[in-house]
Amino acid sequence: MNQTQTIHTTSSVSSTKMLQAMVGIGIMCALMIVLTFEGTKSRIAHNKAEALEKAIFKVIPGMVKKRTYQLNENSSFDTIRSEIKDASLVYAGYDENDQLVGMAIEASGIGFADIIRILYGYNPETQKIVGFYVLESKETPGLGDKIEKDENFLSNFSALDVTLVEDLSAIKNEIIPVKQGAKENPWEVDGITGATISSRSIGNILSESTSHWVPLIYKNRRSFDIKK
Amino acid sequence: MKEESLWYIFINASLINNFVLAYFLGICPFLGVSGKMETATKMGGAVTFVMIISSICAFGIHALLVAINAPFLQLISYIVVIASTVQLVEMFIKKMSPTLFRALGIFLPLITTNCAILGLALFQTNKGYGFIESLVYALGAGAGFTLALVLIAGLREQLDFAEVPNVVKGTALTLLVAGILSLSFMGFAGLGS
Amino acid sequence: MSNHSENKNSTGFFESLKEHPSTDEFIKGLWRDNPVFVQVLGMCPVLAVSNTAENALAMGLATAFVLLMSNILVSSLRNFIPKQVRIASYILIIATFVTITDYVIQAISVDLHKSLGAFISLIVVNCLILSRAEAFASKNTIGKSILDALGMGLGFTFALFCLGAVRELFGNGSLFGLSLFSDNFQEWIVMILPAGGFFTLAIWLLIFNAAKERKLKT
Amino acid sequence: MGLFNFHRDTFKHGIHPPEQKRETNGLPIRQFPFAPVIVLPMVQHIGGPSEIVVREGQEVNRGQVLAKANGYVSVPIHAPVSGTIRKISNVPSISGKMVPGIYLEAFPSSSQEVMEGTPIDLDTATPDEILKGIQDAGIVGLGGAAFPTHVKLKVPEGKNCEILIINGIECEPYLTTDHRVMLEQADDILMGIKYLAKATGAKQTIIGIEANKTDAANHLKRMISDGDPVSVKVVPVKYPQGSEKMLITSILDREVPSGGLPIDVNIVVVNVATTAEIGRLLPHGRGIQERVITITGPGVKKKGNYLIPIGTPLRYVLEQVGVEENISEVYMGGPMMGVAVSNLDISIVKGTSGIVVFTEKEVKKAPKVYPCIKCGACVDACPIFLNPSKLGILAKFEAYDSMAEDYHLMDCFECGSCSYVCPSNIPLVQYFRLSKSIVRKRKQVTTNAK
Amino acid sequence: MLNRTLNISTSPHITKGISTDVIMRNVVWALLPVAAFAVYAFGINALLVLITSVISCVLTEHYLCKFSKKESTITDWSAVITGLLLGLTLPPNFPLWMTFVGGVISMALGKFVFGGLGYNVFNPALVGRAVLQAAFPVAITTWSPAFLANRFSSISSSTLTFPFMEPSVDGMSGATPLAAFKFDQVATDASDLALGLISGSTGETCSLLILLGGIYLVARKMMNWRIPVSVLGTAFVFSGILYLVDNEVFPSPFFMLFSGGLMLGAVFMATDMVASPITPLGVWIYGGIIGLLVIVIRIWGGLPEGVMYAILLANAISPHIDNVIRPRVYGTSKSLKPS
Ligand SMILES: Cc1cc2nc3c(=O)[nH]c(=O)nc-3n(C[C@H](O)[C@@H](O)[C@H](O)COP(=O)(O)O)c2cc1C
Ligand SMILES: Cc1cc2nc3c(=O)[nH]c(=O)nc-3n(C[C@H](O)[C@H](O)[C@H](O)COP(=O)(O)O)c2cc1C
Ligand SMILES: Cc1cc2nc3c(=O)[nH]c(=O)nc-3n(C[C@H](O)[C@H](O)[C@H](O)COP(=O)(O)O)c2cc1C
Ligand SMILES: Cc1cc2nc3c(=O)[nH]c(=O)nc-3n(C[C@H](O)[C@H](O)[C@H](O)CO)c2cc1C
Ligand code: SF4
Ligand code: SF4
Ligand code: SF4
Ligand code: SF4
Ligand code: FES
Repeated sequence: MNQTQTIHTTSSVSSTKMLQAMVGIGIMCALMIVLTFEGTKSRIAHNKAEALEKAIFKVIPGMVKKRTYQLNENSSFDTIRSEIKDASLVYAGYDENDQLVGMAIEASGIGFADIIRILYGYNPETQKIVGFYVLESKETPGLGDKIEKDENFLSNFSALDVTLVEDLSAIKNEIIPVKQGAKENPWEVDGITGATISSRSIGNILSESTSHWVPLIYKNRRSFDIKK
Repeated sequence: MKEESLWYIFINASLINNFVLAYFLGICPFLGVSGKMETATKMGGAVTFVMIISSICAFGIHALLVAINAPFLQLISYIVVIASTVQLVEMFIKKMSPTLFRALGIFLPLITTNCAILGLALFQTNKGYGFIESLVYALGAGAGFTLALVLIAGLREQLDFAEVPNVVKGTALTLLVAGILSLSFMGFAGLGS
Repeated sequence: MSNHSENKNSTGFFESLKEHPSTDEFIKGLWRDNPVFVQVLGMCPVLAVSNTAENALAMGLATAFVLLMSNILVSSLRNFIPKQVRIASYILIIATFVTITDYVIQAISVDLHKSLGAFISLIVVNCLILSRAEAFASKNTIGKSILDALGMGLGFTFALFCLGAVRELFGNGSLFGLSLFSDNFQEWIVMILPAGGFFTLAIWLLIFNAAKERKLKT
Repeated sequence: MGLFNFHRDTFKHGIHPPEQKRETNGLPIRQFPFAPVIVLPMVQHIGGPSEIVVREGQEVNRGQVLAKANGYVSVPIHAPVSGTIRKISNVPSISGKMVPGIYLEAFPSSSQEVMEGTPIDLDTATPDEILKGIQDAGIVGLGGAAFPTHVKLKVPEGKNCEILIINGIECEPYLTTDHRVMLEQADDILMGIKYLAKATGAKQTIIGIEANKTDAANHLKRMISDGDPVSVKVVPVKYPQGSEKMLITSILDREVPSGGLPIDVNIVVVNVATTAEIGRLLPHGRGIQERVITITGPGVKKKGNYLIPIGTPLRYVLEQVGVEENISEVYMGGPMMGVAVSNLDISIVKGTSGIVVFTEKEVKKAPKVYPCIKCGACVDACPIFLNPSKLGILAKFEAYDSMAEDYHLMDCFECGSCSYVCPSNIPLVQYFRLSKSIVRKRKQVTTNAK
Repeated sequence: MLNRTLNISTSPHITKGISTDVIMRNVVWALLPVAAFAVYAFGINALLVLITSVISCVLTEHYLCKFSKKESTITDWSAVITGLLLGLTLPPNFPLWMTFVGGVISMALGKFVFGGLGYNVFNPALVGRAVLQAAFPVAITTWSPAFLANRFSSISSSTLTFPFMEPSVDGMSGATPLAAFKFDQVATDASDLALGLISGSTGETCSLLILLGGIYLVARKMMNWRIPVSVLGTAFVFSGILYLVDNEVFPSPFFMLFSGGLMLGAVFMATDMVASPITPLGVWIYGGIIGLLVIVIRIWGGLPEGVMYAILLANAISPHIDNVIRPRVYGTSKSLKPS
């Protein structure tokens, strides 16, 4: 690794030759990269979209079609088409009859090993969380990663209550995590023994995210309707 | 959506997900210079320093690449820009502070294209950190790298005077110690949650 | 390289291969000069993505591919690149192939790309590739460089596989995702954790050391 | 030493080995018979060997000079008995080497009158004359080191001796020599102090005594006449209280600088027996012929404190006092710092302060040596605050340079406290002696090379 | 008599007479009451776990010595301590095969690779436990309550799990006081803790017996009293300050002191002199670091308990402590600068 010396001991003799070589190689490399990029672009975009779609399908049961919305400054939502990565996106899911069946929202928070990123589905009609999917986590395999696989844990999210209070400003009962087997109310998340920390993190992430998004979405629920 | 606090970014990069002990980045210098305390400390300083530089570079390059919509140049421009910036800074230090140069200088060429440095740049981009967050992340990663290096160096210096069985001597012993240290660092998991 | 043929009485299969200089370029990387177990190069990916056999194999092949391509290019351009800028050009060439590999893997499978993470990009700085470019390809013919790259690349892949297989076997009770034991098998989670990477590599090195010591004694 | 440190009259660290002085500290000093043949090695002190001035067959009188000082750092040797020089040849010494020496056959029934030389008059003699007198008397440190006393007393240019410390500590287990000297030769001691004070110019003298010899302390206190600048200081019982560095710290709370001497903190330390000898010999201009030695230990039948002529063969001494069936080791000196002898044909020398004989019962059969478990007992024992554990490990791995440069090896004065406490039975002092000699040799090689 | 050949040895010719194997044996005696109480509280399962771990440690040490062609070192008793302590840090119905694996790891990875007795840089028993905890996190946090009625008559099925198989959960499991506090904010009575009327690892339940063992060893000067005092003191003071700041959120310092493995760790494991600093001041710092880390991990970390990690981390720091903290050598104005 001695490029330091080599770069600085430039001898004047061959500086044009050096330039030629570098430019030549640079152009060749750029060419190869751009070719590959163009060649794989559509395939990669397709793969990614499919992955996202798959995740959204998982959290909104019964949906066949999605649309992406962005939160604007005046706390309402605009449709967008190009997929930019942004924290203010939500996805609306519709059934065959273009009826809104749920919203998919991304959220993240601190888990046992690192940040956990999740996607969850919210149905404004029933005012319930209807689905849950882990986008990214580094929790311990076989332990913390039960949050992705444990049937009992995942069943928490088929109908988790997030009903709003009368004036629609906040959730009536915020989601709280409890330890395994202690779930008594529809807004509680039943934990996983042996992965208490990870499962609690999920509860907390949901609780935090829903108190932000649910009132906003509920208030604007009409704006997601597909005008026929 | 809750932002990660700067504090958590630092703890996470230095202790919970230590670059050496949890991400396996920078293993080569780690195995190479962790035999002596003195070199370990200097190497740690040099790595932290280069990490901060590369974090700044990466932040700038990323913004630029997003602007001109050329993500495919990311890797090439990271490595080229980081390597040349470090070299410029090295020349600058050589002029400005010969003592500092003597302390860190010999390590700089070794680490400019090291995976911990590039890894930091890539991770911070993946995580979408802002400028301040990136800096804190680099600082944490550097501190964690230095901590791991210095801890191992102390242990290895002590083990120079131990009746280590022949088959274990060398890299294997360092890896075993690193493994135990990696287990010990698991105690920090979840800090800040 | 042929100085190894002085090994007279034991003319086994490998030895007979070694007699042939060009096969030696290939064989040496696999075993005698194995980049991981003997030269201890490119340790980061070895440890980081060897938690399953599949990841290990994918990473190994990706690295071998980059190694092969950059060796070919470096060796064919070796008379064109001036000494002073050779490292810079090597890095440029390697980075190009890594970017290409990165996109190709994304195009093949997003999941695989996700599980290898940033380590694909980090192939750029893999000591192994640069050191082969510098130490071998820049001085040898294309044919030899290809053999060298294949040997080293496969040796690297082999080493990664050795680690990945052991770690997956203990840590998950499976190999390439296929369960090998009964349902009740207790996974040794430590093996998939970072510490397990350190331990497994250390144990492989121990085995190599012990073998070497044994050889010295006889 | 933890958070609370109420140490006053003593140094820090050190050990408390069983004292074992009961059996002899009440026994008065008794004259030992003359051996038929006295063997006098010419190397009894640190410095140049004495130069023999007699020839074979010559008849000598008790007290006559047999060998003269060979240079400044050397002393003469006097005849301990009247007799005939039988042979001048190499004689065995405690180091195991043969050294030049004299075989002197005593006249059977001689009166053993002692020859007188030129007396040194306390009132008229100058300090240099006193020093010369001390040298002529053949006096060396009787505390064990056997360093020529006049050299030590010579205050170097630019330095100044404020305080004279008389070392009556005797912290070695078993030994009671100094104890008896203080009880029975108080006059000589006080006289010696006067000579020493004059020679060094010290304004004040302090006699340091361990708390297990309060009888001696009280006796000396009584004997000191009012107005004399002499005092007695009783310090706690602890090994190695008797080492001059420790004693200076205990009494005056000063520290002798590393690599330095007591005179660097304006102090001179002299052993009580040495002092008594000076007080007794100088007024008569005599030379030293005998010294008090404690012969004790479980292997000895007639334990006691004896006045033994220098040169008496060890075998003769042991025959006279009688030893048990199962003796195993014989030490010249105490059990902490004494040297085990392999050859009973060596003889008593000026530096011999005691003879301790152990039987098989006391000498453990090669105790098992374990690796250092870093228990820290040695660190807590070392009065110099070294890290014997680390030094021991470094010695084991032959890292001598690191021992000297990073861990102050050369400051170790081989007191043995660390070995005494080590549960792993690591021969630490032995390691350090060896390492020190290697370091010295290496240094010599490098200076020679320059 | 005087014709005997004399022995020669180097000075000093007398020694204090407490040798390393005596110290080790006494540590075993001091641990026995703790082990006995564990058996009384948890019954036959605990007994099996303890026996297995001791046998596994001793056998491993013996065979490793044999393998490396050295004289067997099991006679120094240190392997027995490691075995006992490892057993005492495991849950009472921990599968025996895992216990055995833990013992092998303790001795091989924790001790042998470093060169055996005296050279290990980490506490061997805790290395074993750390690997077990990372390998089998579920099994090692499955606790059975103390004083079950049938504890002397029935062996738990998880104890007898077939090697390499997953233990079945018997349905009876108790939360440890620390877990109960951390996740459910339920504090356990400090006197119950001190007397051991709780569930937890085999050896961590009766703090009083542990303290007694420690006092015995300190009185016999076989243990450095500064370590337990500094560990417990720091933990007490630090958690006491937090408790004063907000006694709703933070548990009482007494709860902290008597719960989990802190007592056993402070008295028997942090005190392993091999992996701790050697100077008195160094030892105070070492103990302080352990105390602080324990509280930090317990309160702000993800895990309910952190004694093991705190001790291992402090072990890793102790060469540095020894390097920096060097007593001023007699007669020098300052100690040599640490290299
Ligand atoms: C000396 C000692 C150290 C221990 N160290 C740890 C530790 O670092 N981490 C841990 O989870 N458990 C440790 N344990 C076991 C815990 O104390 C355990 O019993 C505790 O109550 C945690 O249980 P939980 O993880 O189910 O909450 C240790 C036990 C002992 C005796
Ligand atoms: C190696 C290891 C990995 C762990 N990984 C996780 C994890 O990913 N998620 C988690 O919640 N807890 C994890 N833990 C924490 C423990 O299992 C912890 O004791 C548990 O979460 C407490 O839950 P319990 O009260 O149900 O026993 C891990 C512990 C260890 C030792
Ligand atoms: C470890 C050690 C212990 C000593 N103990 C005594 C002692 O007990 N009595 C004594 O007079 N000198 C003892 N000495 C010697 C003294 O340091 C000092 O040299 C002596 O008192 C000087 O007097 P001298 O030259 O008249 O012998 C000891 C030395 C060492 C190194
Ligand atoms: C006070 C004391 C505490 C000890 N604690 C431990 C311990 O926690 N773990 C252990 O494996 N050995 C312990 N030992 C035994 C011994 O020191 C240990 O096996 C060595 O670390 C092996 O080199 C202890 C010994 C003593 C005297
Ligand atoms: S090159 Fe790094 S990423 Fe690749 S292996 Fe080596 S250090 Fe890492
Ligand atoms: S590439 Fe550089 S840092 Fe990496 S192993 Fe080779 S020489 Fe060392
Ligand atoms: S012999 Fe040396 S190291 Fe040992 S206690 Fe005495 S002075 Fe200290
Ligand atoms: S006394 Fe012995 S075992 Fe203890 S630390 Fe010192 S040398 Fe090591
Ligand atoms: S492989 Fe070389 S530093 Fe990572």
